[in-house]
Amino acid sequence: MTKTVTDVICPFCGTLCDDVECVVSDDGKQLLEVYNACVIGTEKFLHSQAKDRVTRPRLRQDDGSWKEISYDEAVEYSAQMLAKAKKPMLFGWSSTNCEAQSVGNEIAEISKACCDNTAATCHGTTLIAVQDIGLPSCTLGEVKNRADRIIFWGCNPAHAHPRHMSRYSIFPRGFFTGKGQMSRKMIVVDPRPTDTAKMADVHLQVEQGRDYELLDALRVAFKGEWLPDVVAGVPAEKIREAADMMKSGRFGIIFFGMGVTQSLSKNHNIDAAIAVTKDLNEYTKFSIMPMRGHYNVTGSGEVFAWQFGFPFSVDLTRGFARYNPGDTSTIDLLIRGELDAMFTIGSDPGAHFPISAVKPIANMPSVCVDPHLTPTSGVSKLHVPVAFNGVEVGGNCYRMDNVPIDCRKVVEPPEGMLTDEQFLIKVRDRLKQLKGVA
Amino acid sequence: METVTITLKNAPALYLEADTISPDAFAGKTAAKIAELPVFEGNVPSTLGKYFEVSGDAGATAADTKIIVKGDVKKVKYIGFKMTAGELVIEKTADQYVGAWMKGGKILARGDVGAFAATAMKGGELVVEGNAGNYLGAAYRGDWRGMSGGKILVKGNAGSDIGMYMLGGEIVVNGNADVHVMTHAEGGKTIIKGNAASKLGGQMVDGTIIIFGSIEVMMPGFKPNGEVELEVDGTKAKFAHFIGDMGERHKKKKGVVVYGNLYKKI
Amino acid sequence: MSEYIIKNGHVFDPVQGIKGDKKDIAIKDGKIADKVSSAAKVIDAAGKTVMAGAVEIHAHIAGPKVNLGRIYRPEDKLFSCTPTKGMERMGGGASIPTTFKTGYEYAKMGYTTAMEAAMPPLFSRHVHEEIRDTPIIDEAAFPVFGNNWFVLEYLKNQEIENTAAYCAWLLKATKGYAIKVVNPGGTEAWGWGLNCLTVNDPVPYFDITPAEIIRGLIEANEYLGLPHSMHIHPNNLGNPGCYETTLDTLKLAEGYKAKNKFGREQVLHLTHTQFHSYGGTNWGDFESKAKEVTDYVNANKNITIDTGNVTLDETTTMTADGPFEHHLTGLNHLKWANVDVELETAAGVVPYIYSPNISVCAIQWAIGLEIPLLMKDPMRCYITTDHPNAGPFTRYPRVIKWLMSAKARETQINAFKHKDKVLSQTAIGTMDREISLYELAQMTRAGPAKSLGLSGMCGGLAPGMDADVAVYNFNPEKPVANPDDIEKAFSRCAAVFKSGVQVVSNGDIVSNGNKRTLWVNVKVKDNPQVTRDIKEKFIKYYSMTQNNYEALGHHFIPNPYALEVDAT
Amino acid sequence: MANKITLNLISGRTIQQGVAIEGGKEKPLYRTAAGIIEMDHQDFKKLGAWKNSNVRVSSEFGSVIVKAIETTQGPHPGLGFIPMGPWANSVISDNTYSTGMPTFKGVPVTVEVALNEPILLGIELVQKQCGVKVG
Repeated sequence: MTKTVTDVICPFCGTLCDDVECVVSDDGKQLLEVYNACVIGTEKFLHSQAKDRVTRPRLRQDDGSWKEISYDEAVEYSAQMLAKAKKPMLFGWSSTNCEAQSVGNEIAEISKACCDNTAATCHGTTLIAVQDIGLPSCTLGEVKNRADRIIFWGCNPAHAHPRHMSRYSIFPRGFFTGKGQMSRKMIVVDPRPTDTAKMADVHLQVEQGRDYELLDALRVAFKGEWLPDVVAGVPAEKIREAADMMKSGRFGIIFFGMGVTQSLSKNHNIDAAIAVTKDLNEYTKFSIMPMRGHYNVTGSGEVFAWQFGFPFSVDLTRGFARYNPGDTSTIDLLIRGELDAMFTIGSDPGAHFPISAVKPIANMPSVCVDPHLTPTSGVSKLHVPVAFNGVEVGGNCYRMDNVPIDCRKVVEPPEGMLTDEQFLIKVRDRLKQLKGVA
Repeated sequence: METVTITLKNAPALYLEADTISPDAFAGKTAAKIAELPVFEGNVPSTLGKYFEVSGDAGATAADTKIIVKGDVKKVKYIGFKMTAGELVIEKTADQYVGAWMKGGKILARGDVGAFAATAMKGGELVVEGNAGNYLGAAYRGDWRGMSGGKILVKGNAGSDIGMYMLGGEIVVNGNADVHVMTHAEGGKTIIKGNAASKLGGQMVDGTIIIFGSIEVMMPGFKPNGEVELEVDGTKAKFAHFIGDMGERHKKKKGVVVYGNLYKKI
Repeated sequence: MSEYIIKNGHVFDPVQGIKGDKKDIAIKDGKIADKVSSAAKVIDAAGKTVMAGAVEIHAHIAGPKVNLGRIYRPEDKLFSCTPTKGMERMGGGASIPTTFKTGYEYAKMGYTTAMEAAMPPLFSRHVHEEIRDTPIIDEAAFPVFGNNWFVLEYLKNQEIENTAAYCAWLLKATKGYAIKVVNPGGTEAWGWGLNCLTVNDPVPYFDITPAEIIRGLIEANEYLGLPHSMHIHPNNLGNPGCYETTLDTLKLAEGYKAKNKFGREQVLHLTHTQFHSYGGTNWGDFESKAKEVTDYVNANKNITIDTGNVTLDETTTMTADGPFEHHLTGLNHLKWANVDVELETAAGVVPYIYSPNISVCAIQWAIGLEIPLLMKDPMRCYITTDHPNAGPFTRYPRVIKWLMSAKARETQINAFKHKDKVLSQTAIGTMDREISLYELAQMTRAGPAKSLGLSGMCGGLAPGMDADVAVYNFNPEKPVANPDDIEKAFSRCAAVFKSGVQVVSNGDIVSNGNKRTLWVNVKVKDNPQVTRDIKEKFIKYYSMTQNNYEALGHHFIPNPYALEVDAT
Repeated sequence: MANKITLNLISGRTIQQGVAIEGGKEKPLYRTAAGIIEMDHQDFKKLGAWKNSNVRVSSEFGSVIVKAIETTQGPHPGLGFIPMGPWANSVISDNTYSTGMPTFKGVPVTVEVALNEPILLGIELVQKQCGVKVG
């Protein structure tokens, strides 16, 4: 006999699909089949069951080999490292639940550490822009029910958020959008004719790194002012056409991704895109939303914010919270040589940071908490495998539109394995002893 | 004016936060008392004296105090933080936040300064003989109240995002400037004697940018508005005049819309 | 649990009619007791003021828009973050403090219960996570109903029973406390960039008016017999001349009588009345209509109000009145955040500086004080700043100073740049009433507790009530030398007890208490139609499944306290 | 025909890369998905290289061996695309402009044929560049 778990939340991307169904063995130990998830989500669920999975902490020895150690020994190494460091970084948090993030924040507070999440490499610059000019946005259901103008700017949901278009943005038939895709005009702005761009009514093939100029040109076009003949490789006429298409909708939305957050101008690209959105609200209704990557990077920002006041790149070393990306941001801290210990959880900086920011990790005391083998575990001194969040343990997460959804546990983790939260609680408690706090 | 000389003797293993190196914090203190001022290396509290040799007593007030910072301070942050008066000379390259939130007095940095120098400056003078980092004279994150007064002169090059959200005061860069100059500004003036990269004056409401060298790419929101003869910093020349950012909101003064101005030497 | 006896304090307790008499307050097993054993710990309150813990009836302290405010305003925390200190976690934020700081600040001022005034139902799990992380104070949250599609559709056909059944379902799903209404119909119109500025403006598509929504929700509220009444932020907030819309809104309550077992007497609570008491036709002839609004409220006993005092600070406005925030960003050009929530509501956030040098701000300040000074029954008028909209809640001591001292008001009036305008456009200069400590206890304790249906539990010091007690360093027998002493005394309590646990001593936090989340569990008759409608809306229009919608206890509400209502 | 061409490099997600990271970053599939550079047909001609041959991609920030494949989302002459991961991150710009965010997109690189040089596995590549001793 098998049983089916319904309303399962997919712990891959910020789309946070919550209609996945998993078939599990009767004893609840094996995940047999996955329905409704995209190909990446399916792989995520099924890979959790890999036979070659590491199930116990491992400490790298002088000769480079791994030695299996107990969780208690791993706790001791982690707590000692954090207690001794002058400027430790607790990085990641985007692939774990809010419960674990909350314990992590206590650890950061006790050890007077820096703490940061993967916004460092995805939408940190979005947050900077939001701090500069705000964010008119909405939930994804609003898009489904009302939107007739969909703009994907520097993002490629066909690849990165595979079910986004079918669940929320392009295909669904909502309350005021009964004709589904037929009710909507789709504009894609991307330097490549991506698989998403190929579906669009209009593709503006912007010159790479000139999004800021193109966004400014749209704002000029809304006001009917003078424009140069070509901006960012796009003819003025085409810009004016796109501007008119945006203005003529009843409810529009700009979704944007790393094409703009990581290209030249970074936060300014988003700043200008938000300004475009704000302008459009003089003519019609318009929203804008970042296509958040990790399934709970948004939640990490929320928890940081209500506990420390800032959504990422928080520096607690002086005993109180400070924030200024460029100074307190992980990649800058690593490259500048400001850190002396690295605790990574729920992310893989080894794979996703520039190599110059990975090298310092390899040369300092370092812990990697991750169910997978990753480049980060590969360069860290201690690798602590844990139960899979969203598969073997539930917990609250936040979707890209900030809607919280409580993840479900689908199967049991292998015997004796700890969850992120359980491991962190042990580290916290040991750290309290070392620091002599109640 | 009394002079206090501090010389780095023990370099920090990481970086040092020394927001107490300012005439305001030194004022009224003897060398021994100055050496007791708090500094931080990461989360470890320490004293200025552990890292610096301090000689000379400070004047009674900040205005009566001159500080000379010697030695390799490229890993020292916050020199001249919130300074209101007096003088500060940094002999070599310093790290981030030199003169951040300063209101008065004079800082002379003989080397380079890192990012966030003169953040949200209200008054006084910052002279950098080397290069300046990113966000020179810019607002703090999220704040719409950027540099509102004072003067900054950089003899070398400047990084990106100078004068973001600038409201007043003047920034002069003798060398080149990287992308984004005076984004969101509502006043003030920036003069770049060398070349500018691109994205100048984006979302600018008001204020003035003057470029002597080349501009790699103009913002489309800046509209040609003829040529003018100007005298800038003692140089008389002909400049192409642009107004913008045409995509941004603008205020009206006496019924006339006021735009930001960009002048480029012809 | 420890026993305490608070000795020789001057006790102010409207619940028992105690007006400053020297009286001992005994605490046992978390409750106020008649007496305690000789082992009880003695708190010497001689020369001090003793009141019940204060009750906050309307503040924005937890949830998505509050956190959006935190996220997008790093400058609100610049140079003001505080370190770990004893029991206290790190804190930060002036107008939008972190959750820890929120709990500590309330407790230090003697507040022990607070209502989060606007919970978007879809985000209830977020609201509860923040409530969980706000130490000490008991909290509850009001889900918003005034623009909810179910409500609009049922009330279009005057289906009160269905509306009530839906409200009961939503209160349970979100672990909510009361029926909150914000800009009824106007926020749904905002989905298309529009608004409803009068009670008769039709809501686009839904073919209903704000008046019908308001009346329908009053009826549903009384049908269910909820502890609190319908709690409304009316249409047309903040605009010159808006008082007429306010009066039109209040008149909709005529003829309705409260039906409940909680001792509540009103059927409508008007919130942040200051923002709804403006006359004039533009910002030039902007004037106070506090008298017109309070005259009406004084004459109609089925209404309670709170003030929404402007504190003359830089702050962060945030409201489910989405179109208002868009209007505001057009006025001050500061950063605008907005969140439209599918099928339910919206929210906007814009920073704002209430400058004493701007005449409109000074007039707003005056109106906020005129309202409580004109209200005849302090049991029906409660002090709020609509935190953080008119100012941060941490300024309550200053508002109390202005209310208790005509001299303090005069000092402030004289400090205004446009003093003459304040005096010509408001009556603040003619008012010499000074709120007494007893009236203060009515406005901040007994009154709000009664309005919320909590009068049996908190807001008073009668034996059997929760032992929520605040002791202030304020001697009512001594004349006030300097009004600033009032502000100082009410800023930091000598001692605070929450449910019998001492949480504050000499202004410092000494315990994180045993905070509870209050919610209202309503039993209604099985209603298959509503059950079917809910299921259908989730399948067709929500972006999440119904099974993932409910806020469950384990993580979100670790220490619930349900008020049971039987409406079957 | 040149044996070295210059491209503007961007990195980004692909669905294959997404599947591979969930399937295991130690596995060859990850290399197949992300140890590649997608180039335009015209740029293959300029380089004078066969499709699916190993190339060395170099920038002022580093150098890496990847397999050159014909673009799947083109045309985009002059633009090179490496899926996000350690191969891309060996050459992208670490300049954050003091925002915390490296410049993952828009980095000038040179591409040259390196037929006989091996493409390392993901973890192996990072370990090697970091000088991690592996037992």
